[in-house]
Amino acid sequence: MLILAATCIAILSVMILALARALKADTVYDRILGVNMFGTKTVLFIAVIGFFSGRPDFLDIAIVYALINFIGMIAVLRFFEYTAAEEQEDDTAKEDRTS
Amino acid sequence: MILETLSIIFLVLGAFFSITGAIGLFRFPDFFTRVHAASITDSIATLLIIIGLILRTDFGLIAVKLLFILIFLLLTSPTASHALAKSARHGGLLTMAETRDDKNKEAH
Amino acid sequence: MAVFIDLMLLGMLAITALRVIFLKDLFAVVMLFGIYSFLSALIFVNLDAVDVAFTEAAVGAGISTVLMLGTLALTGRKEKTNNHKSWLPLLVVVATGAALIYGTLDMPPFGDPNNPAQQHVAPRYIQDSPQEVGLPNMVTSVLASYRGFDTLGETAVVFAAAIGVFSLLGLPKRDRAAIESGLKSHLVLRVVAKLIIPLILLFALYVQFHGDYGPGGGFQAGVIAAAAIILYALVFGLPLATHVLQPSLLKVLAALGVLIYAGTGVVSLFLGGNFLDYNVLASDPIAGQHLGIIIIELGVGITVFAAMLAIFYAFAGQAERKNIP
Amino acid sequence: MSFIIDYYNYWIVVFLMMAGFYIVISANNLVKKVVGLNIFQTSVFMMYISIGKVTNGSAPIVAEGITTYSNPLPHVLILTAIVVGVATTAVGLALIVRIKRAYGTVEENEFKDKDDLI
Repeated sequence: MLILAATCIAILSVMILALARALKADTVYDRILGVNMFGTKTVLFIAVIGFFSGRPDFLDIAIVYALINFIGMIAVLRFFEYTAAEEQEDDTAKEDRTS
Repeated sequence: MILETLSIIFLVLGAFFSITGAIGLFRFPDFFTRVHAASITDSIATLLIIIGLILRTDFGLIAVKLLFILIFLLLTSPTASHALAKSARHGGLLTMAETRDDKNKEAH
Repeated sequence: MAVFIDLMLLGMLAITALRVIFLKDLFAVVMLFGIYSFLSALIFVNLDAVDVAFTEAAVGAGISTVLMLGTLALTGRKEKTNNHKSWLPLLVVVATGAALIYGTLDMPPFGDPNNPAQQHVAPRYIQDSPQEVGLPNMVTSVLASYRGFDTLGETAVVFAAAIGVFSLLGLPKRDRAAIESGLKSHLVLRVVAKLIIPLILLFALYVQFHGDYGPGGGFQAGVIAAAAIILYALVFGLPLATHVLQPSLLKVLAALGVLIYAGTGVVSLFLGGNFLDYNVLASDPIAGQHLGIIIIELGVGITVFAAMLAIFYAFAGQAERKNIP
Repeated sequence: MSFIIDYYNYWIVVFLMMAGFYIVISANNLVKKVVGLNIFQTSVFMMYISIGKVTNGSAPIVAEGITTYSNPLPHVLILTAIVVGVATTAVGLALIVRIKRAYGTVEENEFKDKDDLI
């Protein structure tokens, strides 16, 4: 029991560090990395907390978390590829104007 | 009893690797090194913690679900990290060494 | 320990909310909102609301984030100005917050089993529903049987919202398969997505039909199945996805789900019971309840799946149209 | 001390509610307003779920050896509210997309100016 509590606290502190990275990010990519890690640690947290509270049959929630986290990441990447083209157009437009 | 001890060992190792990865994520100097640090928590820490939990079940439906989570996480999170690093690279983000080189060139 | 975890999670939630206020990059705001949803789902797990956590994780964190990113792709990433300099909003908020906190002081203590909320109808649900309805998951019993009217209304609202989004944005046409889109350069991602999408659909079916015994049900299953197709559309491009599941089919499916639900009610009227009284559906009341709940959960699942996917199609169709020069 | 343990949950929920409210009234960008509205909404959900929690209770799914369950009624109300919430959010976002198409901007003050021109 004690070991499960300790693991819970360890994962919780990892989540806090990941959240800190997502809040205070140098680049957008850092932020996404923080969010992704936060998501995967949440999956583990739910799994461990299920065992800790004595009802481990709620692992379905952890599966949903893993899945949605992945889809969220893909949506973000897609958004990037989409807006990156636009920003490049903006940049070339600016260069045209300056030249 | 053996299972219990094994489970404790796996969980402790898993927690240790998670924390080292997280410290790396927080302290490393640039994005690519941080991806490198985050990947340790994605792979080995997940593996160890979930195996530690599987050893605590009676190897029924719950163990199967845990195995499903494990496979899913091992497939998706390295893929996500890879795709992210790739799109950062394509988006023009430089590694620390490269930025230093650029600055040196400008100085010359 | 539960209190400690609760406090930590609520603290993280508060910090995230504070950060959202001051960020001007809307993309970062949406990312943090994703974290916010995940955290609130964790709090729901910690407060024993597993079904709610399930829904919040799938709907709040998944579909909302995807839709908000779709909107940002169409409207731009930066917030230009805001009223943080002016004092009036802050004053209003502080005054309202103070009034609300003063109000909480009269509330019964958190978690006390003798609270009024725990006295009225809840004991009946907890004690009698396993015998009356015959399902271990009380949330499903209450959702589908005791409060079946309410859920019918909610399903109709989801359907109406989907109709609203169609009429505002329009659905993409099927025959524009000529435009290649999707994440073409990410080979690893494409392979892994191909492996995972069937697993997600399988999991959605499990959630749909296991909802009587564990957390899950029609709402969650519909969203998860829609998420699988959304993943397909994100990785392989909208034209291919519309080729697999046509937008016109989704319109029919969204209506069909509500029809199945309401039709079950009408059938029970014809069999001599009240509207949505499942006891008359089979010779044995418990078997009738089982049958009724499975059918209406299926109706809910179909409507939610079709509505969520159609809403995504509408947004993605707009984004693709904007991309054509 | 027990006073704080009894009420801290409500207080933090009120704080979150006010953070969402502040975003709604102070932000100028419509997408950010929708995010604020969602934060507000989630905090209301949390309020409901906190009311249904029973100390030492367990999730309301029957299992052997468990006697106290938390109240299932708030869970049902909130479960459907979440799905309806995202459906209405989708309608709001669709309206924002149309506003962008009509006015070329989603900043509140800018399209108010354009309204005056027409």
